[in-house]
Amino acid sequence: MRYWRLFRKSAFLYRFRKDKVAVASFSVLMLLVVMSFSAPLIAPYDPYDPVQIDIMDSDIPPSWQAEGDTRFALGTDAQGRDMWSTMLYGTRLSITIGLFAVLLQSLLGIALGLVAGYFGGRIDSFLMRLADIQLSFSTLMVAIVVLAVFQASFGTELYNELALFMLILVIGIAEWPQYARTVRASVLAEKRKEYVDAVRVIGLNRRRIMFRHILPNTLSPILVISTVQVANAIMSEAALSFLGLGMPVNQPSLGSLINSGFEFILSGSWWITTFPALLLVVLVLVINLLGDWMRDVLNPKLYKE
Amino acid sequence: MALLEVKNLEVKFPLRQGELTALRDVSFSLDRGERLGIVGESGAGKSVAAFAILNLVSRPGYISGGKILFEGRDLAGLSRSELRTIRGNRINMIFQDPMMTLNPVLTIGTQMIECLRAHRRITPAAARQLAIEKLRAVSIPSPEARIDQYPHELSGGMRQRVVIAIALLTDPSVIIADEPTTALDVTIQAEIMELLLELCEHNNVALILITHDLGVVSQVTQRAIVMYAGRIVEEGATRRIIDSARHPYTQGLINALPERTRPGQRLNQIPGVMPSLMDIPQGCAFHPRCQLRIDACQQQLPAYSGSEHARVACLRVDEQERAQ
Amino acid sequence: MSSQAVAAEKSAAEELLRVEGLSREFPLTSGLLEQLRFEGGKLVRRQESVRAVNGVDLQVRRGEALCVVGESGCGKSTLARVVMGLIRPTAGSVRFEGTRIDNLSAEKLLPFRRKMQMIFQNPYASLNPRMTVKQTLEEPVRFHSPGIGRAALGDKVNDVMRSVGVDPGWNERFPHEFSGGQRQRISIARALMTDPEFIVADEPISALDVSIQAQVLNLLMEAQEQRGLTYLFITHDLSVVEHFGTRVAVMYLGALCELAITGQLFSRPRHPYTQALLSAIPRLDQERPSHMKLMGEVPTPINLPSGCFFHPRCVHAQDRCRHELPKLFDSGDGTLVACHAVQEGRLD
Amino acid sequence: MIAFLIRRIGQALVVMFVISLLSFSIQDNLGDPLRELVGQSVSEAERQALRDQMGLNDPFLAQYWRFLRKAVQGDLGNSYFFKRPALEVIMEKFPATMELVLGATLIILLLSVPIGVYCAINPRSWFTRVMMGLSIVGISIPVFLTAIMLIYLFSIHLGWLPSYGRGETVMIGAWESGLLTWDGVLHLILPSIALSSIMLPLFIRLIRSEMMEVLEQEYIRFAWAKGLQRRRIWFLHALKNTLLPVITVGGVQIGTMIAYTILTETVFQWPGMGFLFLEAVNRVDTPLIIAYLIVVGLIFVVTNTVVDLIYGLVNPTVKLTRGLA
Repeated sequence: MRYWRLFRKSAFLYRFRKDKVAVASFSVLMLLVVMSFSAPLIAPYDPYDPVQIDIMDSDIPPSWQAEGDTRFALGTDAQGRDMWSTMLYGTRLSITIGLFAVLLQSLLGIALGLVAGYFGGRIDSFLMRLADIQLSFSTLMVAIVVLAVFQASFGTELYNELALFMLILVIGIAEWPQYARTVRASVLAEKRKEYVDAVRVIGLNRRRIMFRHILPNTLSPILVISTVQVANAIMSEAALSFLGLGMPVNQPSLGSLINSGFEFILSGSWWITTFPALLLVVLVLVINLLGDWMRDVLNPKLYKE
Repeated sequence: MALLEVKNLEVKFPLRQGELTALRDVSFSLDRGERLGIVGESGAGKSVAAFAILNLVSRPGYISGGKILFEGRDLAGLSRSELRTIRGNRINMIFQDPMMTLNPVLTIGTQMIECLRAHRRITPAAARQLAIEKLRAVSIPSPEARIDQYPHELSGGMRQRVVIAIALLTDPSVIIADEPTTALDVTIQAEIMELLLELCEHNNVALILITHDLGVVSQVTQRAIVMYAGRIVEEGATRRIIDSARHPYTQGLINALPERTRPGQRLNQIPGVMPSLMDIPQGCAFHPRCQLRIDACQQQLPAYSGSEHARVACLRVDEQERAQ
Repeated sequence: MSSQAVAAEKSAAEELLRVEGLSREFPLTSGLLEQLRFEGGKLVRRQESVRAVNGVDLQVRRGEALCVVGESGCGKSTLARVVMGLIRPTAGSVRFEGTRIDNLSAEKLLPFRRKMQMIFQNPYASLNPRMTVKQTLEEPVRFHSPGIGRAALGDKVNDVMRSVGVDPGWNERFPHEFSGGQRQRISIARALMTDPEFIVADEPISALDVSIQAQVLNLLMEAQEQRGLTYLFITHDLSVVEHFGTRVAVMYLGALCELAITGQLFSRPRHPYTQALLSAIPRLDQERPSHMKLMGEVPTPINLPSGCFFHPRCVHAQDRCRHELPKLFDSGDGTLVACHAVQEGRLD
Repeated sequence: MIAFLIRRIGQALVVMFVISLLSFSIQDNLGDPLRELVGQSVSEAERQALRDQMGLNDPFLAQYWRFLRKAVQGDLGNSYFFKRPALEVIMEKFPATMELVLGATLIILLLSVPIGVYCAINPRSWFTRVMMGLSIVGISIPVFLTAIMLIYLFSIHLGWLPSYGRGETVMIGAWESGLLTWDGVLHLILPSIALSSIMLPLFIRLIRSEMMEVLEQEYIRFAWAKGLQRRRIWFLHALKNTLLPVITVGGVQIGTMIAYTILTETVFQWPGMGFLFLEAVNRVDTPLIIAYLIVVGLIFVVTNTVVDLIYGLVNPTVKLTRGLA
């Protein structure tokens, strides 16, 4: 394994260095991650601290505009929060939700995909039929319905408290079929290869074959879809928040920020929507670009079945 | 004048790691009705040579030099529409794997009729009639029914018959067959090969047969070319090459066959492997594996000696022959 | 020729592997849903299956190379896999050194796993791309003799690598750094690591180039001599069989047609299918394709013909062939043939 | 064919079962129906009596069965807000959503096929590079943002197109159509573009990569060797094979499209089912939520069946009619 990593890394790194788009995307992504996670350190204000928010400061345009205020570089929102600080915290939330949702998805999906691919038969067809049905409904639909029902059942207050976990849970569970299908397909493809027969002939047990031989060979497609899935999860979160089913106003993610600004865009407060929107698009774009690049380099067979 | 003459053909593939020369200085000719075999192992460039004739080298490969004269016209210099009057009309091809050659979503009939309609003014009904005739000519039972079927409804052997029928549709002068029986079973192979041979003889079609199987070459062709690492190493009458090969590689290839050794004895193996086209050795490409190599083989690319149709590229050939 | 005959005689006494009445079907329609059909206005359930192997009886004698020959879909690979315990048979038994092994649990099978190894067809798929040569070679030994010391294991890897002609200095490399021929050598090395007695080789050279085929074939023969191996050699290439095999079994649609000592089979093939197969090999001394004509195409193993499986393509077929499945019988000189025509003396 | 039918029916049943269960549990959980009927002032004893009378104290299965029987008859209860049968309210909005989906589908079909094919045939041209760049940007912009940007640009800034509502509509029987008036069509433009904005780049990329894969196949090489015209090779031989996986993926995307209508309709205040659904969620209008879920479930079942049928028609190796012959 050690040697493999060494070798693979070098080839991987070489092609990474040669691709300007990949390097640029990676740098931007790292910058965003580092900045958003050090938000408590670098943000001028704490948007979660009511003491630091003054309603009198609401709706201030960016500092370079005539009515701007040098205290708030990118202006403030309708509640008087500093846009820049709120965006940093919001990005942190979006990335967190994206990462944890994908973690959950991948755990669920890989486990079910492995089971389906390796054992086959009834379990396989049951799981895949289930995946089919869920996929045909689309993640967003499932998430909207579940969150809407939850919100309606338990009231907005409880919902606001649990929003973060609910989002991770719902996006995580709703997307498992993507992983399960990919993993299953590559497990099936690997299982057919003769090296698996060769270790079966040696007598290794199923678990060892599964984890030591088959799973490592399905990592490339998993890596590729994981990247894209993080972008998708962030987008889903934004969409849900935009519909008012996501993060509450006092703890806004990028999506809820955009939503809160949307009402004011007609009255001219363009900055409340525009800045978080730009940030969201850049974030998703660089992840997608990285995913694209990775797909080209690793060139896994992303099975359609 | 020869029907088809390939002169100093060179094909290159620009790759990420640099440019790869897949064919170097390949020249040969083909007369009307003649059957020529191109023999070599995988990676020798025999398929590239075949595809280059119709300018069908797969991307990103391209013809970087040389001429392909068909009835005196250089195919490499033709415009796309001019080339189309040759491709699939005067020079037709048969591919290796009949399971992959036919379009899975179109009926046999569609794939045959379109071929005729692309090259002739012919009504669909007349084209269909002709297609059925050709299917009958390749001994496909009940062609009237088969013509409306899809490829997946036919067995491998049947599909290759269909491909041969397509190749014969336009009464071509040349058929290039790229390993036409490799993907088939032994008994089917023999049938298809015999069919192909009979049809070529009967219709006076010249055949270029690309294969790795020396037995097939012996059965079908009159003249053979042996390729190694992108270059022709030997050319001669098929019988002569098989009975008394002159290039050490050809000799090695023939002697490595089980039928050249008594049962139970060790086979006469050629040591080593064919070099990758990325790093072909200096001098004679075969020298690292050659028993007869001398120092000069490592530097000097051997020139062809002998006549046009009986040549060999080996520095030691004269000595060897004198010794015999 | 004589050396083969001697080997055959010598080994006649000791039987290493015995296969009896072996059959394997693969259900073609997995779910209940696909089995439902409308037939004559009624809903009928019909189960279709691929009958890959149909009642094969076979013995492999110690020290011999038994070649199983046949065209694609004749069940020879399935036979190999059933013998190796990769697939369970639907009927029949496999015995190794007298012990029935086809119904053993994975655990009870382990001692036999050591003694039986397999070499595969595709050198590009038979090695785990994420493991170094060393890891690939060490795994079987580590598994079967967990107590082995690191130094001893290293020595063993080096020895075996040397014996298959791969430089032991390359043991940290990954499969993709090797050519097809070298990979096949490594694949052979892996099979040799547990010091097996019996090796099933499933088309080990058919994916290789002619000049490499000779190298690998020589290697297999060397290993056989040095280690006293027994081979079950699966192939479609008769010219290799003639050279390599002690005895030959010819399969058609999952059943044995003929089983004979190699020399006898090639000099005097009995079964019409064997004759056709032999005549179809393109030989260097032929100036035209010459082969016995068969009728029609190879049927799929899904709808097997009644009677003799070969009868629809056989020019000698008679009424009996269409209804009665021929059994293997000894045609006198030790050659087993399954053909009514031969038995009735219609066909020599 | 039988297998196909049974599987389809089975899938439909599973989908509808899940939805009914979900709907039923919502009904059970959300709001006390008594509160809707009587005020707070009624005593506990009277409430119990009413409950018994309404069957609210029956066992779970009995209640569920009653719910199912009514649902099958189309009786999903009255919307709390509109005080009318929920199904009726939803079905009134059905045409609006369908016309929006139709508009977006047209945009996707008309643009993605030619662009995708062009990009596959000319992988190195500048147009391809631009399209590939744009498409990845397009995928990265959420639908609601595209919608907001469109409104800002074309309605507020340029003032060319209306930003909300359906405009003037015409009733054709029970179908309220905005396609027949100029005003209605103008209103449809921006929402359709917004709805197609993620799917379009997705399809362009999908068609391109599938087509490029197909172009590498031996049968395409053989088609070249046959001397066919380029157009025939590209648009018959290659495209037909490209469409097979595209149809499959397209079927899955229909669900996503319906989900996105909720977003699009919200931004454009398009009076369709999605907009209504979100309002219902905010008002905790349970019967309306249930009605929406059931209608959407039916849409999925129907479209998936249609997609499968189309796939079977295009792909000769899939025989839907096998077993009937």
